[in-house]
Amino acid sequence: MRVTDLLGVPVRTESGESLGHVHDIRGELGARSLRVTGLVVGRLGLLERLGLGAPRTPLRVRTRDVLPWSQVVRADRCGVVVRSQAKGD
Amino acid sequence: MSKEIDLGLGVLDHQLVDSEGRRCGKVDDLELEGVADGRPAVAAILVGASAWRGRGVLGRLAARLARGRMTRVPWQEVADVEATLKLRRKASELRLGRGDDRARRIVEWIPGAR
Amino acid sequence: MRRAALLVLALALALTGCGQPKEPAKQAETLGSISTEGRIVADNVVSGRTTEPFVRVHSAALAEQARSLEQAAATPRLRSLAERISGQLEDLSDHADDKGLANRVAARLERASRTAEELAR
Amino acid sequence: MKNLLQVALGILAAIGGFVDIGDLVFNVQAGAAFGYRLLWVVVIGVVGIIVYSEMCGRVAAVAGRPVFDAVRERLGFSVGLSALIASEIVNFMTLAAEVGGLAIGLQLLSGLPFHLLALVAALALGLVIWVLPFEWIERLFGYMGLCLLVFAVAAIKLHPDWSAVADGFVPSSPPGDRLVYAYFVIGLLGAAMTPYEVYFYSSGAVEEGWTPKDLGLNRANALIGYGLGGFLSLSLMIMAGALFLPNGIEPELLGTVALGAQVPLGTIGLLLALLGICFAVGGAAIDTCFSGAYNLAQFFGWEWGKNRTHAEAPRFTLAWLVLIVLALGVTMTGIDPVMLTEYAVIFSVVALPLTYLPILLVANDRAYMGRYVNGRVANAFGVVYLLVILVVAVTAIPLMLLTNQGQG
Repeated sequence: MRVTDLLGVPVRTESGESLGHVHDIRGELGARSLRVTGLVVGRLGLLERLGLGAPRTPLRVRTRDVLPWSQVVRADRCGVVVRSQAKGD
Repeated sequence: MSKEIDLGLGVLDHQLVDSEGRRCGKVDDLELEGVADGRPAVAAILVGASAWRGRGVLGRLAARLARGRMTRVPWQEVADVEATLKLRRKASELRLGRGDDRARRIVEWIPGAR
Repeated sequence: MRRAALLVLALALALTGCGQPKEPAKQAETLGSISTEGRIVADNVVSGRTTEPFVRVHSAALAEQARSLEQAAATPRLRSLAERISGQLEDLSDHADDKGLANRVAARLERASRTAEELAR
Repeated sequence: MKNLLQVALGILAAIGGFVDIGDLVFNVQAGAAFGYRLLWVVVIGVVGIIVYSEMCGRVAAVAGRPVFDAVRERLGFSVGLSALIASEIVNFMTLAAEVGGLAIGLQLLSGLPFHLLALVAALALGLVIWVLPFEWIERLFGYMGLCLLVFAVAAIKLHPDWSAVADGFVPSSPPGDRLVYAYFVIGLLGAAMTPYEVYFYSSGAVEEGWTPKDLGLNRANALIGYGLGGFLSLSLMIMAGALFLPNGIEPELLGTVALGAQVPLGTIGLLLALLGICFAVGGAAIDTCFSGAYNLAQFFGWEWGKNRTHAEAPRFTLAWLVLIVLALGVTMTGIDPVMLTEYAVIFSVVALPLTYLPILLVANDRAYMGRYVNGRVANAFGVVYLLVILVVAVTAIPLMLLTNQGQG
C-alpha cells in the first residue's frame, strides 16, 4: 500500500457516521524509522489544507486534533473505518 | 531525535539529496507496511515516473508517457528530514539520479562541459 | 487536468485572431500611422540623423505592413492608398541614403497621411 | 553583508535585466494608445514584482527553496504539473519572442539578413551561457542594457506636458475604448510581473547560497533594482505618449521603439536605443532560458544550477540547450516577435496565480521560515496582489480576444 492510496479517502466510524476525509498521515520520525501514528481527518480549513497548520512544525494541525492510528479498524484504498467513539478529541 | 511530521506535507514531493549533497530526485510516493497488523510505518521511498500512477489524473497520464523505471529506497537510507530528505549514501549506490548519468554522457561530448 | 486543457484551447483560439484590423476606419488609421512613421524616417534621412541599415530595414518592414493591409483593404480607395504608401516605403528602403529621394518620399507620405486621416473620419 | 560595491553592481545589473521585450512592447503601445494615463499601472506592477521577488529571495535565503520546489510541494503533483506545463509554454513563448527581438535589433543595427542574424543570436546566446561564468553574463547584459536610459533622455527631450504626466500617476477612469484600456492594464501588469523573473531571481538566490544575513541585500536588490527598472518602463511610456500618440503612430514594430529615441536625439539616440534593446532583450532571453530549465529541474528533482559545471547538471544543461534550439526554430519561421510578445505576456498573466500562490504559502510557513515568516505588511501586499492577479488572470485572455490584441 502507498501513502497516496490513503490520502483523500473517506473516513467513517463502524456505525457508519462520516468523519470527513484523510487530509494527511501523521508520522513519528525515529533514527531509522518513520512510524505512522495517526490520521489528519475532518473538515480542515483551506489554510491547513495548503500547509499553514500548526506553527513552528511541518504539521497541518496540532497533534491533539489528530485521530490516533490505534482507533483505526481497517484502512485501504476505498476508505478508513474507525471505532465508533473515536472522535479525535 | 523523534519528531512528528506529516507524511503528505512534510515528506511527499520533497527533494532527495544524497550523502554528497547531490540532488537525485523527489519523493514521488511512499510505500507503507504493517497497515493490516496495526503497526504501520513507511517502508520505502518510491522514486521515478511509474510512482506517479497514484498522483491523480495528470500523474497517471505522465507516468504512462514517461514510462521510467521506479527505484525503491528503503526508509533506513534516510539520514534526516528537513526541507529536503538527506540520504545516508551516494545516489549511485541507491540507483538514483540515473537520468542525470545518462544525460551526462551526451553533455560530456561537448567541449568545456567539465 | 481541466486547467491544462483550457489553456491549450485558449492558446489555439487566440492564435487564430491575429492582429489585422478589419473595419475601414481602423484600416485607414493604421495606414495613417504607417505613412506618418515613414515620413519621419524619410525626414531623418534628409537631416542625416539616422543610419543606412536602420532606414533600409525599418522602411522595408513598414512597407510590408502596408502591403498586407493592401491585400485586406476594405475599400478600393484604401487599397490604392495602401499601394501608394508601400511603394514609397519600398523606394525609400531601396535607396536608404539618397537624401533627394527621401525628400520626395517624405512629401508624398505626408499627403498620404492626410488622405488616410480623412478616410478614418 | 557583501561589500557595497558588489551590492551596487548587482542592482545595476538588475536595472538592465528588468526590461525585456514585454516591457518594451506594452509600455510603448500603452503610451501610444493612452498617452500618460496608464503610468499608475506601471507603478502597481513594479511594486508587485518587488513584493514577490523580495518574498522569493527571503524563502530562498531562509528555507533554501526555489519557486518550483514550493509549487510542487504546496499544490501537489497534479496541480503542480499543470502549473509546470503552463509556465513552460509561457516561458518558451517569451524566449522565442526575445530571440526574435534580438535578431530584429541586430538587423536594425547591421542591415544583415534576418535569418542569418537569428542563427547568430541563438549561437551567441548558447555560447555565452556555455562559456561565461554567470556573474559576468549578468554584468555584461545588465550594464549594456543601461543604454536604455537613452529613452529617459528622449522622453525629457520630447518636452512632454509634465502636468499631464503627473496626472497619469493617478488612476483615472478610462477614456475612449474601455476594453482596450483594460487590456493594457492587464498587459502592463503582466509585463512588469513576468513569472520568469521570479523563477530566475529565487533560483539565483538559492545558488548563491544566500543566508538570512543576506536579507538586507535581498531587499535592496528587489527595491532598487526593480524600482529603477520600472523607471525605464515609465520612460518608455512617456516617450511614446509624447511622440507616437500626437502623430497617431501605432507601434507594431521593434524599430518603431528605437525611432522614439532617434527623433529627439538623432543617430546617437538611435544607436544607443538599438544597443540597449539588443542587450536587454538578449539578457532576458538568457534569464528566460534558464527559468525554463530551472522549473523542469526543480519540479522533477534533477541536479540544477547555473554555477554548476554543465556535466554536474546534465539534464538541466540539455534543457536550456534544447529550449534555445526550439526558440531558434520558431524565430526562423519568421513569426513576428512583437505579436508573439503580446501573446506571451497575456498568457503569463494567466500563469501568475499558480506561481505566486505557492510563494505566499511557503513564505507564511513558520516551519521553514521561522522568525523570517511574512510580516503583516508583506502579507497584506501579498494577499492584495494575489487577488489582483486572480482577477487579472481570469480576464486576460477574453480581453485579448475582444480587443484583437489592443487594436480595438
